[in-house]
Amino acid sequence: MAEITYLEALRQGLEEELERDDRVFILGEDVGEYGGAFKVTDGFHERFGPDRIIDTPISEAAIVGAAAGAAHMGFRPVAEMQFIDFISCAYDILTNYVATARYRAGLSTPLVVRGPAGGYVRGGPFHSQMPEAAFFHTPGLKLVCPATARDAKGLIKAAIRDDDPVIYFEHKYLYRRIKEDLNGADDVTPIGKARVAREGNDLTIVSWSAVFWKALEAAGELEDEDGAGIEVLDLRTLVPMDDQAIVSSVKKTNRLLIVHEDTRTGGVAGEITARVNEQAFEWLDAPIRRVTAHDTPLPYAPTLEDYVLPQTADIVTAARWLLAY
Amino acid sequence: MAEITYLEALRQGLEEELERDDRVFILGEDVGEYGGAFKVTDGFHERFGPDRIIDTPISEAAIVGAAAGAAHMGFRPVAEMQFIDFISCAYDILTNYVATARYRAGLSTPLVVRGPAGGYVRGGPFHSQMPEAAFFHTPGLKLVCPATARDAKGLIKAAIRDDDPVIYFEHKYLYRRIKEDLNGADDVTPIGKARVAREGNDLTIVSWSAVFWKALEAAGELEDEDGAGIEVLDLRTLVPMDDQAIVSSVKKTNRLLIVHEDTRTGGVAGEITARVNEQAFEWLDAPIRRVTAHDTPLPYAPTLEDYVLPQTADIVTAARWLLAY
Amino acid sequence: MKMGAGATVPVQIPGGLTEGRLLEIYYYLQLTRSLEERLVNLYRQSKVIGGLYRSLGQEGESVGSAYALEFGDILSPLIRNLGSMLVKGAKPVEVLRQYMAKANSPTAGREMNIHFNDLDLGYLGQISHLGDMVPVMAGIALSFKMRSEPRVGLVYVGDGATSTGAFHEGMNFAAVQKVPLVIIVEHNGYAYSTPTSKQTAVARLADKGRAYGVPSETVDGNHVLAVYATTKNAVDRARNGGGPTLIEAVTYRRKGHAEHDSQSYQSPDEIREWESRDPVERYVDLLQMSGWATPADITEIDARVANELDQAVAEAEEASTPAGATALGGVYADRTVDGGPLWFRSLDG
Amino acid sequence: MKMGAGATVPVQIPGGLTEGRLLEIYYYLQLTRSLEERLVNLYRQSKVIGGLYRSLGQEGESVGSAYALEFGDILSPLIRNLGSMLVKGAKPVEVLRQYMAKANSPTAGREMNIHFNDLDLGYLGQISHLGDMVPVMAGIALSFKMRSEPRVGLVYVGDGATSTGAFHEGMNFAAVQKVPLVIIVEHNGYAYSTPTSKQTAVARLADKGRAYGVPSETVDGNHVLAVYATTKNAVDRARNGGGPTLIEAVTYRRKGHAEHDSQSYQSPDEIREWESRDPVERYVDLLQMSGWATPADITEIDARVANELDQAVAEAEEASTPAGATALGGVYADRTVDGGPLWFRSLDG
Ligand SMILES: Cc1ncc(C[n+]2csc(CCOP(=O)(O)OP(=O)(O)O)c2C)c(N)n1
Ligand SMILES: Cc1ncc(C[n+]2csc(CCOP(=O)(O)OP(=O)(O)O)c2C)c(N)n1
Ligand SMILES: [Mg+2]
Ligand SMILES: [Mg+2]
Repeated sequence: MAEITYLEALRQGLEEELERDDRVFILGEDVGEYGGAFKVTDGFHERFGPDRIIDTPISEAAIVGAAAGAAHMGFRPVAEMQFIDFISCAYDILTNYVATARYRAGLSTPLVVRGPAGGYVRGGPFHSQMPEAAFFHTPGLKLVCPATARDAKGLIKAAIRDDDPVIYFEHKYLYRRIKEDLNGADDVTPIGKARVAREGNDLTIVSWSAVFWKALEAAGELEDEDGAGIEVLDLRTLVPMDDQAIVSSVKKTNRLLIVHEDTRTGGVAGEITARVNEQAFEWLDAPIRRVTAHDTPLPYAPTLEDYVLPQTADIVTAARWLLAY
Repeated sequence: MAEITYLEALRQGLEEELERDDRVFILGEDVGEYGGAFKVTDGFHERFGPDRIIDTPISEAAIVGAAAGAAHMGFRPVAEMQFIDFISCAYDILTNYVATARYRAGLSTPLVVRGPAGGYVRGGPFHSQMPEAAFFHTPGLKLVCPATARDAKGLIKAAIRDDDPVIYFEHKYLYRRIKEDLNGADDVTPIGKARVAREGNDLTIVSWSAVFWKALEAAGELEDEDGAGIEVLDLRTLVPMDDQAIVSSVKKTNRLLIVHEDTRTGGVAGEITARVNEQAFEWLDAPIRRVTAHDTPLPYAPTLEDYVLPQTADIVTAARWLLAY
Repeated sequence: MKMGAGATVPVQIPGGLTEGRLLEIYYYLQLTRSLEERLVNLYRQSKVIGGLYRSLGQEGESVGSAYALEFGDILSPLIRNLGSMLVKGAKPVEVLRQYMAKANSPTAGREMNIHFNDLDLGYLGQISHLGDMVPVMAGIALSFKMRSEPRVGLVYVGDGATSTGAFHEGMNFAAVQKVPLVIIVEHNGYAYSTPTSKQTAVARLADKGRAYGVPSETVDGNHVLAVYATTKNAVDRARNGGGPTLIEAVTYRRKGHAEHDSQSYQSPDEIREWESRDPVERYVDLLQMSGWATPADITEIDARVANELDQAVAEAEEASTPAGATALGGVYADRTVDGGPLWFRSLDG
Repeated sequence: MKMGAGATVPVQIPGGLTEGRLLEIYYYLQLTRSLEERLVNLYRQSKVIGGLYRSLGQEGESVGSAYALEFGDILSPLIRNLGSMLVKGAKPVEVLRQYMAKANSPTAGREMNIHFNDLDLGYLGQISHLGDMVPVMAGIALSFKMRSEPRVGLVYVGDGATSTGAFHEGMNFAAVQKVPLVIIVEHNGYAYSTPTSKQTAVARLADKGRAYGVPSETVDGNHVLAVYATTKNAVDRARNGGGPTLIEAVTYRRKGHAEHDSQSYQSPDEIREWESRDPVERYVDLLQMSGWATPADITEIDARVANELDQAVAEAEEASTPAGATALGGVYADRTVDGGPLWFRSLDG
């Protein structure tokens, strides 16, 4: 079997689910004949026809709302946001209608909203967002954010098969930059389980999505240069969060660094800090620290973007600070 | 001077600013002749005329967008959301257009978005929200949440005079339930400064808005029954956050309880926990704990709502746990 | 056919309806109005939790439009479409329990008033955020189309709600996808206190449909059978693949936005004028004048309604309030994901 | 008046324009087209950061409409309204610097391409989220009305963007408030790959305006002077208190959505057909046929444009990239609120 990219893995996952389950359909802007702005649905239109691969008007609220209606009726729609930044236009309907449907009315709403997220691609403030925190805060939604090609496939499958609404943040920086041989497996990555990507005893780094790779790189550097054993967790799912994996790692290493791409204030790292503090306070030998983006919109010039977003060197610096604490 | 309610204090603040500065105007649904769903703008239409008190269609995005446009041109609009729950319909334009305007384009956008927030009023899932976390996470916005009549007036004035966009969360439970004699003062409450509402040495409780009063009540009970000295902080402003006030109190009491009305996961307490952990880790004698709403939409039946939302007894319980730690 | 007292010649019954169905329509009109009156009583006794929203004067439009649907069709009501839900099979006792936030209400105390659903019977629960139900119903109608089922969706929108972005996106989506959806725009003169003239610069809300290439018409919303016939046409067209239709039902909100609203902005003259066009009274007159019903028929139905409501109120009142801890669960399909009570609730106070 | 070579009779200049202004319009058309061509070169040399969005074939509509505004009026351009910004006084060197993300670009490297503004000159910077500029421009126009200033706002919207909720809410708000706003709907056939037939069920986007009670018309977007005249009428009406007008400018996007787009969904025949209606060539023909310009006039302007752009490109290329730390600051008016570099940046690596 050959290595496939993160994007191809996602594409395969979608394709296999469309194949497997005729309740699955895709809707979004330019997803049909054109195959999507990033070609994630390339060829689907020919293969599955215009009834299952639906080009929509530029109406994110209607895309999500219509997906919800169809989901109530037993379908399993996958709604593409051309860039995940535009999910903000569906914020009302996602947080108020979709997220609450089961709780308030016993309605089943198995849908997936997915789209290219994240920076490091010189996309400027409106094509680089990682808008995880706003939805992270909304009970009723699940959030997944694959970092590997295997999980790109495994989590889209899990998301589609899940009986609840799932937001799937695919990182566009990773689309064609990482590859993996999946051996053609039909593996589903369970939602809610973190992965210990690297073991170590001196410090835990919790991360997800694109910056996970930077954390891993930093861990390698720290091992090589400092002889430090860094345990790196790929969270994979933000909601539900795998508290147990984080806490048991922290109980082993006694030090925690959280790395996320999103801005700092109100970011997911705050919640992780609170949970670890609640569940493993006595095991902490140093303050929990975080490496995040600065609290600004994401600027466009490479030098500026690189400054605002967390880099491998930042993780190394922060980790050294914690190791020396 | 007579005591006035929280609502009347807010009303006075608005009125005085309308009077003082002809760049100030109000727009929103039913704010004109009708005086607003909660009568906050009662009488303004007659007094300031339909050009400055503008009834709008049911279009939260247009209300905020139009306010932004007028703000660019030197006005200082105050946009009312009939219930703050409907701010979600303006989420895109607030977080993407308004919040970034200065950073990306050097545009000044001095506007206020305000509206009745919060629960304890049997309003059900869509008339009880305290949607602070989503905006808390957006650089470029300021967030204020008065707990007292004095601050209801002082913070609306500060918000209107501020050169940046401010979201003003007024708690509808407090509207007519609390009163204070303001001695007719024209006091402006500075944005970004917390208030030590009660001093103590054994535990710090950080809170804001309606639950601040529950925290205060709990503190009284703990003093009376346990002889414990509880320091209670009214945060007043969420962005910018008064880290210093929180940290210096924690350095004195060595124990921190955060109480907020909003749901737990991804709530503001996470960020506070992270900041205190970063800035006062060595001073902590117990894990930082939080008393928040459960992670559900807010149900409507009194018994259910009371169960989901934090109550004074919960704060007492949590505080005792921390004091005994 | 029994001869109405005041009728001279029996008139042909319109729209393929039978006399029995005409009386059934009256039953629903009366049930709607009377149920709301019971609710007013309960509200005054503080037994209703939260607000009470009346549809007085609009019952004709709710009942007439819903009556044009078949079993299997799904409608999405708004706060003033109690009548539509009753036609679709919602039970008065459920409505009463909802308003009183009882444990055995359809949402077990989680949601308010008529915010509840039964997709088997054919109504979807609304949320408060106006406009949002339009795209959701477009999706439900899309699912009918995708499965080639001969089913139709119907969504209600107030004059005020036509100003929302969600209305626009949902309408346009439905039009482009040509889904079987009927949109009833209830032009009742006000959105809370805001008159239509401050809501939109068009006089006829049917004009809204033109922007979407959707056939649109205006109907007298206080003429039950006209609403029925117009909706029936639209429903038939939708069922036959003709896509959406927008119907502007012109009516009037004779009560305030909610019971607590003083209605200061509505002139007594205006209200009185519309009182004279009351849809229920007009319908009774029509039934009798056309010889489709006798006064005895009417009295009989009134008695039946009163009787049913006596029972429903008694049943609803005796139900218990939900236990606090039942607030948890059901956020996710898998309850283990929800999380149980927070830590401070599991400590001994 | 110099006689054009091919002209037989001099024709009356329309719309109160003078010969000088006609030539100025040509200057802006040529400047727009040539600037984009320079950008294509820079893009191929990887000197442009991110995508490049062309307005080839649409310059007439951008320039013609913007030219109908006065000093003091404000427009909000979209990605294909480079021409409108140039008319309003944006400098090519600024555009080039923006595209190359230079330190001395109008946004100092923070925002992309033509996302920048100068409210004194009269253009407001767009954000990417389509539709959002409509309510914002409604607010700017509202401010003109509130201050009784004789100023007008103009906002561009693509065929695709008419589907957004923000467009709807902004249009309706502007109509009800009767603010001095002109809305140009650029009907260029596609929204990215999506043809108008999948965007909306109406054939004429002018129909969109009817839903708001806003006078609407359709104009040939490739006929510069027709666009000018139609816009001028609308601008005059707005300035005189007549409220908003929606103008559908029918045109065609001859390039892909962006330079990287293969345009596979546009047929070569279609593109060729529209090439034959190129707005710049048509305008040159008109100028010469009507005797308003000589070939020499045209050549002179072309040379001037080339010369100006040579200089602008050289100037832009030599500018430096912004220093990383300049990414901070300016989130709030008071810099102390922003916070400085995060802690890990102040440690020694
Ligand atoms: C998005 C949104 N904004 C504001 C409100 C508050 N609100 C509730 S009902 C109402 C008026 C609705 O008027 P209309 O649509 O005409 O319906 P009617 O009450 O007349 O039946 C308003 C403004 C809301 N529910 N949703
Ligand atoms: C709300 C939103 N959704 C999606 C996009 C992504 N997007 C950028 S341009 C575009 C097509 C725009 O088409 P149109 O409005 O016709 O303008 P044109 O490109 O033809 O000038 C899309 C879908 C966006 N910018 N904003
Ligand atoms: Mg109404
Ligand atoms: Mg277009």
